[in-house]
Amino acid sequence: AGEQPDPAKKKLTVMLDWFVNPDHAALVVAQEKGFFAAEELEVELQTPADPNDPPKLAAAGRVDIAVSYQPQLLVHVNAGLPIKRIGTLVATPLNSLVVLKDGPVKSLADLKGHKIGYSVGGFEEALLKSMLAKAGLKTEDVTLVNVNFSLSPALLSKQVDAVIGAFRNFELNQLDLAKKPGRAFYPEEQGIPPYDELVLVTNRDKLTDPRLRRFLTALEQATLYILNHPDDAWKAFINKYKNLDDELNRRAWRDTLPYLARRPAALDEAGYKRFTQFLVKQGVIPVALPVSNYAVQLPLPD
Amino acid sequence: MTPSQPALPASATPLPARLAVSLRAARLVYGGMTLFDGLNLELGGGGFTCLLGPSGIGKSSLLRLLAGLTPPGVSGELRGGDGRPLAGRVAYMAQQDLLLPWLNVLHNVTLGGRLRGEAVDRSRALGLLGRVGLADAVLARPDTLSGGMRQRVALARTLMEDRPVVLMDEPFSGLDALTRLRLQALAAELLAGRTVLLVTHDPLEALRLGEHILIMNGRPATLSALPDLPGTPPREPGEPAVQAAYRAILRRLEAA
Amino acid sequence: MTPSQPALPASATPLPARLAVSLRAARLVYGGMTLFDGLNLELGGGGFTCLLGPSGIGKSSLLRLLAGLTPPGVSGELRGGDGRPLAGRVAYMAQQDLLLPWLNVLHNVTLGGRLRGEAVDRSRALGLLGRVGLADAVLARPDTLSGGMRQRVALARTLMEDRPVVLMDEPFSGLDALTRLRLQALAAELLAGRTVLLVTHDPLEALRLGEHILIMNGRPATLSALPDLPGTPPREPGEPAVQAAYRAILRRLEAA
Amino acid sequence: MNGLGRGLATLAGLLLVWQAVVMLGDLPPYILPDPWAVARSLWHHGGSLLHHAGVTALEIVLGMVLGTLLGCGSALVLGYSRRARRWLLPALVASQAIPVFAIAPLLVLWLGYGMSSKIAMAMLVIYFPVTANFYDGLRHTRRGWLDLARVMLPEQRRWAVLRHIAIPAALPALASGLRVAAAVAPIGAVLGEWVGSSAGLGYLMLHANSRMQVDLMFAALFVLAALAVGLYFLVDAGSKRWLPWHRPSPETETD
Amino acid sequence: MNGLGRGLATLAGLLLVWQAVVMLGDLPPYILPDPWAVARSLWHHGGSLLHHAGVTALEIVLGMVLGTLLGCGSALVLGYSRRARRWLLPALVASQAIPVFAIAPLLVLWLGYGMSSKIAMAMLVIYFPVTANFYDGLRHTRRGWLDLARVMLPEQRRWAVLRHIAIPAALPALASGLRVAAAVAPIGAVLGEWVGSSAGLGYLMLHANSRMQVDLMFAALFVLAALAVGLYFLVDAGSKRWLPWHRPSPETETD
Ligand SMILES: Nc1ncnc2c1ncn2[C@@H]1O[C@H](COP(=O)(O)OP(=O)(O)OP(=O)(O)O)[C@@H](O)[C@H]1O
Ligand SMILES: Nc1ncnc2c1ncn2[C@@H]1O[C@H](COP(=O)(O)OP(=O)(O)OP(=O)(O)O)[C@@H](O)[C@H]1O
Ligand SMILES: [Mg+2]
Ligand SMILES: [Mg+2]
Repeated sequence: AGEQPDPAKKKLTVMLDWFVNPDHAALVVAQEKGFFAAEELEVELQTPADPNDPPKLAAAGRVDIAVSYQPQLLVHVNAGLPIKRIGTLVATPLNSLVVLKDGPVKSLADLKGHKIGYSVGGFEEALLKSMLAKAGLKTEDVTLVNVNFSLSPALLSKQVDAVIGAFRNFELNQLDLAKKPGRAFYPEEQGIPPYDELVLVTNRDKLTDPRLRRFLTALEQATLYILNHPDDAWKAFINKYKNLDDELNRRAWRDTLPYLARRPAALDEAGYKRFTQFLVKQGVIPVALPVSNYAVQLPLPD
Repeated sequence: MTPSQPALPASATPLPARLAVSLRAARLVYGGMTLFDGLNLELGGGGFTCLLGPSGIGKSSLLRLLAGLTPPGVSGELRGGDGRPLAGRVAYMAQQDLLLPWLNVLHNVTLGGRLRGEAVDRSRALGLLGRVGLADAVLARPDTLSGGMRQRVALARTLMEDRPVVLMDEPFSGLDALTRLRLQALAAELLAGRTVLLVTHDPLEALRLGEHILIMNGRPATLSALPDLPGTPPREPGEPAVQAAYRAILRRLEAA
Repeated sequence: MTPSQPALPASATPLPARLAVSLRAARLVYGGMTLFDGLNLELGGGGFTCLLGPSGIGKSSLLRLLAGLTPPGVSGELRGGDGRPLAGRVAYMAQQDLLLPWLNVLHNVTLGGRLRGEAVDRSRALGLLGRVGLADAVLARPDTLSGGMRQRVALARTLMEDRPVVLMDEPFSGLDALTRLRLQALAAELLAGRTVLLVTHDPLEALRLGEHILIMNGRPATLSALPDLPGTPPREPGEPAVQAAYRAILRRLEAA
Repeated sequence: MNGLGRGLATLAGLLLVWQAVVMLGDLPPYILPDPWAVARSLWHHGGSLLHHAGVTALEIVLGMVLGTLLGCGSALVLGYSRRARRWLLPALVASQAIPVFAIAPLLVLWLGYGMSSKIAMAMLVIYFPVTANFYDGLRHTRRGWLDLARVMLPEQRRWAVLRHIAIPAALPALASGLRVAAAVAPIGAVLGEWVGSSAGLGYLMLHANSRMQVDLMFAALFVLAALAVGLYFLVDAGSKRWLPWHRPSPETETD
Repeated sequence: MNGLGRGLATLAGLLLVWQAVVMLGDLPPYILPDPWAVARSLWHHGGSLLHHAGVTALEIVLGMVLGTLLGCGSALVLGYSRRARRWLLPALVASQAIPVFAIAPLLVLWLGYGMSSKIAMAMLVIYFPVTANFYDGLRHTRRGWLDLARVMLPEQRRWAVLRHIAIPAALPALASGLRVAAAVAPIGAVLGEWVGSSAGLGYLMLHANSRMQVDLMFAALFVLAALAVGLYFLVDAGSKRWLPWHRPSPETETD
């Protein structure tokens, strides 16, 4: 679609879901290795105070693109946020239920009577509910504590016995480095349909902005570059964020690569539909809207 | 004292018209205790009236009432001789000196003018300060002054106000005998022609300065006038009439 | 006044030994201004000494010095007649009443005892308050008192202290003539046998109460004693010797 | 108009302003819901709001009590001992600059996710206004009163002087500090809940936020603000009641 | 010992206590790192700390200036107009209880991610101590002074009375408020950085915290605390210098 390059060429602002970490590898590398520039994009990355804020700000037009999570996207759209998913950074779940290896919990059934920390109300509770159900437990059998994203510390200091919402590529390494290795229970192995962990959303009215398509193209190329040149990519990453140059991030980087979405723009419509129905069944959202209401696959430029 | 008094030396403004003061049926109650009730006070235009009375009888309260500072529980009618309210035509010197600690002596004295946004007559203020014996302390902060010096600053501030009615609550109580005589003379000179009500505990001071002398006594308190003395103030304390009146005052106070 | 004075009616404690006071070579400088330098003061044990002097000369400063409240820039040697420091043996009544606004009258009067953690002699305090004419105001808060009433509370608080040396700064200045006479008599009675230094502006008061009269004058200030009067205080103001001394005092003050 | 009427009128005024902001600023409901939505939510979730408000109010009150005790204690130590003043004051000031939310995660790790961490946070937040104001009062005791005490009690018995003179004289300053404390204590408790909890208005807000129930979040905010206002006027009334010698001048009286 | 020496000694003492806590409590570094780790981090990240501290310091100073102006203005309005007092005071108190993080998107929407949102936060945090203390001073003007003014100026010229009597009389109370404000202003700036930022000590801390670089977080905290202490003693010295009639009594003087 041979649109003119935007003469105003104003900045494209992208709000991350959290502080920069290897999950954002594609974005950072696209920026550092000039894939955005090659598409004549000037991209600015911002970090939020709270992972719940970016979609709101995208909806309000304050930022162009926000990084969010597929379950959150559905909650948001059901609440009337005028946003749609246009791309994916991580196409499989990273979320997991983590316990300490030498802790009291060896299997999901052992969770009975223990404290579980979580961060995102609604979805993580639902996730936990179905994982517990698989092990023959009910939500009432455990105590839930909102630990507001302080997952590893809560676990390490034994204030809780398990956390849901821990990322397998990050928190597991964090625990390992603290010499208290963890054990992960993966939701997709406990009967929960797989979903996109990290998605890119934008305001519905912006979908025609030609820059979005070029943005996704650059992202795709950056992802392939990372897979082909993992060491160069890492160097580019820490060159920009020097204080991320530590063992934790090095390991997280390594563990993240397999999960990166190979084709960021591609939309798995059937998968989305299945997951939406799961959320409805769990009572997280009231109705299953058609996929086209909250996710699109943009036609890529030639 | 005749209306054809010489102009005030330290003031450039013309002498205001003599203003009588009338307070009718005043009633003041503090927490169940009636200080006075149905009290009437008429001050003729011009001249000093001295108010004597035992401690705690209500002299200061009466003065505050005349100054328009009515506490809760007060009733009565206060008017100038011309039938209009007194507000804005009264200068008031309270029993405490009420100096503002952040202003130096000169600025304390010129406070009234600055409050009203008038041009401040600095040289008149300096002249007054000189006459109350504080020429050297013009720039001092109040907290470095002695008690008597503070009282003199407050006096100068009151004299600076240049109003037809002047209310003074024990203005000379903290001063030594000589300074007191000097300042009494100063007040008599500068306030000639004004309606002055002066609370004092010193019968001799009242006799020296007062054209009329009022004695406040009893609970509820009543005002009674001493027969006017012959001659115009300031009088000499040695005169026999003064000595006789002195004894009369002590008797009256004792009668309480 | 002889040592065989009747016991204090309101006090149960025995009369302390008469204590002389000696201040040598005192020097006080305020911001470059020397108030006094090389000043000597000897108070014999027991008896009233009255201190007169013009306003702002340094009387209060001298009293504060004797009370052990040395401001910066002070030097000199202060001793009791027994050679030991005076601390703890002085009662002090300042020129301001310094009542604590959160305490009622009775609690203000018994402050000293409570500060020292002693058992408070309530009945003695009530007796004193009755004698200064405040029997009805025992439970009043200071901010509801008249100026003279406040001063009487401060006086009662000082008398309550029961110390061999008593320093009083214009204790009667805000009181009417009669109350003043009554309280002078009370002070003379209760403080008999103690070493009292009393600052006053009223020469007649000094003549009535003082065994010795000191006049402070000049800058730097010096102390000079008036020849002692015949008879023991309290004296009658009418006596011819008193009248003569009165004129002498005025002359001395004028000489400043 | 009496206090209640005025309170309601203020409320109405604020609601109008709010409505105007929403309408003129064209703010979408997921950023700032309009007052009606919040009122509906207030009504709808009344029971649960009340429950969580109860938890938070308890934390606030306990934090307020303990923080006041601790603050008064610190101020007294500072006022009592010159040495303490020299060594402790900088440490106290430094402690204030430490943002609660930065150590909130640590506090939670130390004290757990229970009520104690929230009470500690509320304490921390109110501690300094109380300490600083009371200490300020203690060090500005009227000179004459201290002189009087020195003559009456020449030995160095600082405690007696503090107890009978300096402390009562500093109570109005303490009351000032408590008024500030009352207004900020709710933030402390909510910060504590925000970091991790399973009950309280902060928890409710967090929960509502992640479920996009923005109207519920604002309803909780509203209840929180009401708690703060109530606490403030309680403290104000208490200070007028208990410090009769330090009443505001009638010209500037609130009612 | 002079001020600097004392400060250093206090510091050394605190470090010892800290080390003792770490050792005796057997605390793992992700809960409380030992002082050496923090010192190393301080040294290692010196340049970046300095850079971020500069940003934060600027925010603090601007917030302090604007917050003081706004706070004084509000207190004056409250002191000037009985009506304002009746309607505004509850609103002011309520505003204090609103946690920033709850309205972060709103703030971002209005103020963006630049420095203005941080300055606004620092303002908000210091606003109330300043307003409340100054207003408290304004409403407790000594009765006699107001009476004097009323006789001198019988018309209702409240502004003149405020200007010449009530405001100067309330300056000591304002100074109290400013001392509290100086100690808490850094929190405000850091809270603002919490809303979203790309520089400043708060940014650094959050960043470090989210990555469990607890030693770097403490190093940043340390710098922040130093800023607060400096600001506090600056304000204290200023108040002593500019309010010569309201000096602490010598017995309780700090040095
Ligand atoms: N803190 C101070 N700083 C500077 N000067 C002071 C201070 N206190 C007193 N002075 C000065 O010392 C002098 C003497 O003061 P003092 O109070 O002793 O006088 P006084 O003889 O008691 O006067 P009065 O009869 O008016 O009470 C005055 O000139 C006063 O200005
Ligand atoms: N605010 C108040 N509340 C209650 N009672 C008060 C108040 N002000 C004054 N009084 C009482 O009113 C009476 C008269 O007080 P006022 O000050 O008028 O006396 P005064 O005649 O001036 O006495 P003094 O000669 O001692 O100054 C006193 O008994 C006092 O206790
Ligand atoms: Mg009076
Ligand atoms: Mg004196």
